[in-house]
Amino acid sequence: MPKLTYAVALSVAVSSPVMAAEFQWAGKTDPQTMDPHAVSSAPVLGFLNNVYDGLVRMSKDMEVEPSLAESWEPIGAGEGWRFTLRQGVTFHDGATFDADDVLFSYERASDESSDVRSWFSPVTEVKVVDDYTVEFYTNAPNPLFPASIANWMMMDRGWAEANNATRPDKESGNFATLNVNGTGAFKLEDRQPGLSTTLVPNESWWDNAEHNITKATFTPIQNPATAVAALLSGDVDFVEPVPIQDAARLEADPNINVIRGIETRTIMLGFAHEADTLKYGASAGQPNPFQDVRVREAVAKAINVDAILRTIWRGSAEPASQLVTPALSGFSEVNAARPAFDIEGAKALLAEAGYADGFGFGLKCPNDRYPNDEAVCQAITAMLAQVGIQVELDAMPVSNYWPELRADNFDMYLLGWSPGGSLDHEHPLRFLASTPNEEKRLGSWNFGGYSNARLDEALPSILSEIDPDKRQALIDEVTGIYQDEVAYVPLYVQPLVWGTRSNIQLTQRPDNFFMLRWVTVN
Amino acid sequence: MAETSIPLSTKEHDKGRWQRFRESDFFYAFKRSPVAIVSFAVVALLVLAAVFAPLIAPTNPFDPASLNLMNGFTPPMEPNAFTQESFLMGTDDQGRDVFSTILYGMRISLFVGISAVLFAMVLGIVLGLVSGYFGGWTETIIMRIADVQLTFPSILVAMLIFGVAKGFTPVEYRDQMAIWVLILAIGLSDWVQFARVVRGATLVEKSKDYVAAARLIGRSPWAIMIRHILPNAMSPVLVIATISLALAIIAEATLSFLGVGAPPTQPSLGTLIRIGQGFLFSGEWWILFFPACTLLGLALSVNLLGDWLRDALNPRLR
Amino acid sequence: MTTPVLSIRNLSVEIPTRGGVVKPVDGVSYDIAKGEILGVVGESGAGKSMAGNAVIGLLNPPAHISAGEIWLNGTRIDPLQGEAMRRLRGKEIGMIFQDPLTSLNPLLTIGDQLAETILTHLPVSRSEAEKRAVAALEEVGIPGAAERIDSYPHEFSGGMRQRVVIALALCAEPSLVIADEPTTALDVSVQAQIIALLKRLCRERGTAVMLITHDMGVIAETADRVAVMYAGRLAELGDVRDVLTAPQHPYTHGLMASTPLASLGQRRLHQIPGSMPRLTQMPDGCAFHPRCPQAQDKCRQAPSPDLADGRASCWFPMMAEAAE
Amino acid sequence: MLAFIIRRIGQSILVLLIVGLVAFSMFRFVGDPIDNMLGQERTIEDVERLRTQLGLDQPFPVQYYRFLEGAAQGNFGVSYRQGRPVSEILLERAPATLELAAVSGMLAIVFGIALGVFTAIRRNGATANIIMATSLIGVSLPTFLIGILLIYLFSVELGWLPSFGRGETVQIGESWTTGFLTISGLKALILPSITLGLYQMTLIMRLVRSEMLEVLRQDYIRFARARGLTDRVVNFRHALKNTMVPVVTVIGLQLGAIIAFAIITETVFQWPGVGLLFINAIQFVDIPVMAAYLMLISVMFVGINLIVDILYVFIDPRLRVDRTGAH
Repeated sequence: MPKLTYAVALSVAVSSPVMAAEFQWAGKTDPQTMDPHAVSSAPVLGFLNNVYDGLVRMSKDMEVEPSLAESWEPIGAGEGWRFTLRQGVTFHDGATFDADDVLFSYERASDESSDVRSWFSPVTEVKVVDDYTVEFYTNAPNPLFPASIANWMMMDRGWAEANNATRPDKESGNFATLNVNGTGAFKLEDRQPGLSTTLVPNESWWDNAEHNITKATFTPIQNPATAVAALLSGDVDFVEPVPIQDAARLEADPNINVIRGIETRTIMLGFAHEADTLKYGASAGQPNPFQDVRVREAVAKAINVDAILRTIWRGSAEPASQLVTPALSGFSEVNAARPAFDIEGAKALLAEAGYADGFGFGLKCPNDRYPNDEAVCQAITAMLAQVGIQVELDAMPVSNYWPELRADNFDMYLLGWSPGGSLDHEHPLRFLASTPNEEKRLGSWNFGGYSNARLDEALPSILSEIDPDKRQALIDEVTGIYQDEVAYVPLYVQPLVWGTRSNIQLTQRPDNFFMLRWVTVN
Repeated sequence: MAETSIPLSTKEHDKGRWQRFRESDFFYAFKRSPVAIVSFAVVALLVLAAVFAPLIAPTNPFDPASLNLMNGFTPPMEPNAFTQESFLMGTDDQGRDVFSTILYGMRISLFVGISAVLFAMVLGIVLGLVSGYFGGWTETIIMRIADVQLTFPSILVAMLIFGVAKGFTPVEYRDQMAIWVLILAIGLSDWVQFARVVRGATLVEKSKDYVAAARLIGRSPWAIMIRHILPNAMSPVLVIATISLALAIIAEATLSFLGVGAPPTQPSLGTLIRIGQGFLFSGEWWILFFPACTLLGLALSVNLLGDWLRDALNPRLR
Repeated sequence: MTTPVLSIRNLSVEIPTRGGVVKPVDGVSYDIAKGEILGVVGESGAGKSMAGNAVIGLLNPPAHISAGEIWLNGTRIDPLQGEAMRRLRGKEIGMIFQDPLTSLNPLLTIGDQLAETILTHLPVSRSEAEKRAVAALEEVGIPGAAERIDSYPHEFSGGMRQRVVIALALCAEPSLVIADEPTTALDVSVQAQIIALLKRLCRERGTAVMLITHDMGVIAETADRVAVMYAGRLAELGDVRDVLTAPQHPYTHGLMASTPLASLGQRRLHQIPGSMPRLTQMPDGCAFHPRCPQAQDKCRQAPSPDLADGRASCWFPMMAEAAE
Repeated sequence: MLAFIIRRIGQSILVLLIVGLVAFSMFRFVGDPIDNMLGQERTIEDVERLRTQLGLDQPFPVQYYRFLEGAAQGNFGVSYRQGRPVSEILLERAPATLELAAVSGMLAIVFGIALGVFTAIRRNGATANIIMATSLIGVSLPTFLIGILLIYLFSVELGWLPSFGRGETVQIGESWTTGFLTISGLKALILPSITLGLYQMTLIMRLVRSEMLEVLRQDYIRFARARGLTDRVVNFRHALKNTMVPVVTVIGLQLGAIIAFAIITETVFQWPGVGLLFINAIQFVDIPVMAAYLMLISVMFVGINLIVDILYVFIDPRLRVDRTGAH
């Protein structure tokens, strides 16, 4: 299903048994919790994939592959999915894994207090057929369901009940916040939130271990320069992410390998479609020019994405044409072109729309959410100034950023989107392109209120269409719509840059999850 | 103790002010001290460069329309690979000429520093005069506040003020606000020294006869304080002001590093260093090096000057 | 004739300043014999203290001895440096400063300060030093010395503190004491007691004293001989009675006339017109001539004569009959 | 004396209340914790439920009152981010900061006083002048830059010292971890403590120098010299002791500043102390952690100041009898 054009997979050479070794790695963010159902964020889910397993999992090249479920099949004509579980799997504490644990994990993950329950919004019922067979019924045919639960991790009912952790508690925490009892390749040995987390191999793991790690320690390092220094000095074996500007220096170091890939996150500009007037800048209070598609198109043409990628990104990122990256399913090949950089064209469009003399507005930007976010916004400010649009840039920490966007305090804003869960084009269509509808949980991140009737109409069919060609045709159609209307200006696909000591071999998965089980220390 | 009193200033009123200044011991001491001359020259040069930045700088880094992103990361004195343009100190990630950015950044740093010190000075002088002159509960309250202020490190005070002020300012004014909040924050954390020195001088002068006489003939307290008492406190105040200026410039840099300072679209030296440190390991050393050297040069010269002033004026400083 | 305790020969002190080199002490010579009290008088800036500081080797740089010799008990001490000079201070030469309030270290008990001085100079044990400290305090008339030994300076009154200072200056039994305005900062009522104490102690021990003061009254009561200084030079030197009753130098004369001395039965006070010249602006000839009522052409041209030739350094000394 | 201490404590409590109020009101403006706590797929109900649960729907005075009420009992609530009691987290992190601050403080005090005395005694010597000039570079460069440069030089280029973290730590008793007992722990301490202590060292050194020069001009020093005391006794017994009176106050304040400036050093060196915790808390709008940190820091400042005041009385005998409140 998912195409793989950009995923970089460094193959692991398992020629001869290599020496076992300890492994130290550092990342920007500490996983907030060890509870796989409490927080749905990439750092948490990525980390916990090392200690917990799901029914299915993503392979090195982002294919769905069996994990705790040996196989699965649709029930009837799309009423749901039947999973056959692997036998002989045990949790770290020795308890056996069976269908009841799947049911328990479903109850736990779909509970009100769970942060991942939206994964189960299509599920109407879960039936335990026997100890090793479980059926999931969905409200409509759901071809993506197995892929969408790749990060749903199995917990042991007995352990959770014994430790009073039958429901996740993200506010005050419980036993599962600091402790782990999974079926995964590694066991949690020590956990000091914010400081370090130590894992040791699970000797009784059901799968063959490819790694040769005896002990692995994770340390969060916020300051990217410190992380790079730690890698250079050999204090850690692996760092992610590497600031893009340091990649070249690291590559020049013979002791270090830099692994580059393309992430699943698309960075784009959004507009205040619904607002009648501008809120910021020189033209505050005047009618909102962004309601005119020609102005939006002019913005798209005025931005020299190539220049951004060449300087700020140093050639490591790819331009984006739509809301998903080419690596993801549902990417619309027919709409793969992005508007060319064309200052004259942009000026002509502005003149045509009645803004020959330009106007001033406010651009909101986070300064600690995406790599180089603020630098990119600054560059955009300069580029728009060249077609006569004066931008008042307001960059802020992400903790202030989302509340500002939710309060509609913007004329234009920067947004990055990674389709968590399904890794499919339907995800941004649902969240970013659909008309906001709280009840149906649609358009919840469509801050600007973009709305198109045909797109809204086509969306349910995209979600339930099982025939891949028909589905893709629908996606191509709506992609064309939001491109023509310049609902967003997709800029580029964020690159993934990891750095390792040269004696380390590992695999970089495009979703930026780091899998310890694919690490070899030479 | 020493019986040879060497006159401190020649009181010959027929000579012009400049003439008198040139013959003063102060100026003599200045001429004799190479450190003072060099640091004064550096400060003067940097201040002039900042003031006349629009005339000196090859580009205006605050005008986004003049920037070309393709110029980004051009090393100093080397032509850019795409645009063939060459820059004295290279360019930063946005293609801004580092030299121009430093000149403009210094304006902000100096403006913030000088304004903050002036603010602290005025506040400190007023409170110091008032508490020294009136005494009583006014003094108690003011000096207690000063104690409390001293217990709290300036950087935390500044962060607190910044946090609060940010909440009270409408979003659209935040960019302009940042600089004023910096001034307020640094100034507020710095007034105590001034107040203490002025209060001390006031206490000494207040007991002198001429103050009593001035009081008897009915001069207003403020006139007495400003005309008679304040001049006696001016030399220590001047020294403190100089040293505070260096501290304020550094404080501004530190706050900007923590992200509560000048915005990157209008960078101060501190913001430039914050931006530049991200490129330290990547080989674009000039983005950090030149602003850091400028900051070092500026703060060091001001400090040296303050040090020398302290010795030259020899006020009893605490 | 026995060697004098202190013998100053042609002593000059120079300070380089931006306006040129100034000489706060210029060719001064005098002796002090064992048990003798020499009063050194003069206005502020006349060079009296500077000479005292030169003797004890505590000139503040850049002031330095530029010429002349200082002999102490037959040994020349002016070339001595650092450690050698330090050994003399306190041991051979004691010094008393003007202000007892600031002469004592406020953070150390007076016992500590006494004991450290004794231990520095005398080969005694700590307990012996402490015993001697008590004795020294008793000697200067501190009541309850044994208890007060552990008191801090601020617990004493001004007069008591000056007694402590005297005890400190004398505790290592020096042969010479330089007392620099020892009573100026004290209450009038206490001044006499302190002078009497100083006089008694020095007489008892045979200590030579250089008593620097601007107070003619003190000189009259205490000193055996008196040296009058003006603008760095010795104006007059002689026995206290002679100088006070029949001053030969017009300056001394003026000084006497301006001092209210009951014993001398003066009718009204005089004032010397003008003020002492700045060291940077010394007039040619005799330094006193601009103020001198008897000044003649010679005084304006030639520096005043050396004292060796007479009691006063004046071309036209006033003879006894000239005095009023 | 007792009255003085009681008055000081009273003042301290007032300070704490004010700090608490300012700190707490600041938190309203650093952002909204809700978005950090809920993921991509949040709903309005989620937001409302969480808001109520955290008490964020209450009016500000009520929130502050609740906070004070808890704080008085040592209960700072539960960290939004870690889901654990804040007091527990702070206790866990405090040893790292305290050890770092202690070493930096020692460095600053020992070297600051030693160099200050040296430069004062050799006031015009070449070495002293070089030290003075170099020290000015120390106060003319921002701390964060010094830290980064040290890492660059000693970790990256030379590879002698670790670039981040505390190294190996050893658990002592219930709640204390120390880096003092392992080689890697000691090595890890070097760069951060230099970075943190350098500025304070310079300050102390310059202060000691100017105070000492002032003291050396005093009559009692001349008198001590006139008594023939050796230079060592004059400089160290007489001059230094008097120099220390004003210096002690400033050192007390500087110790407070060290703990506050640890925020920067800990950020640069990824030092797992309370400062880093605070910066992270700001990032994630973890209000209970921020509030508790500021209260903890204020308690430390106030405590240090109280100790300094009492120490003052011990150093200066004049204060033992006629102590008045004013400085």
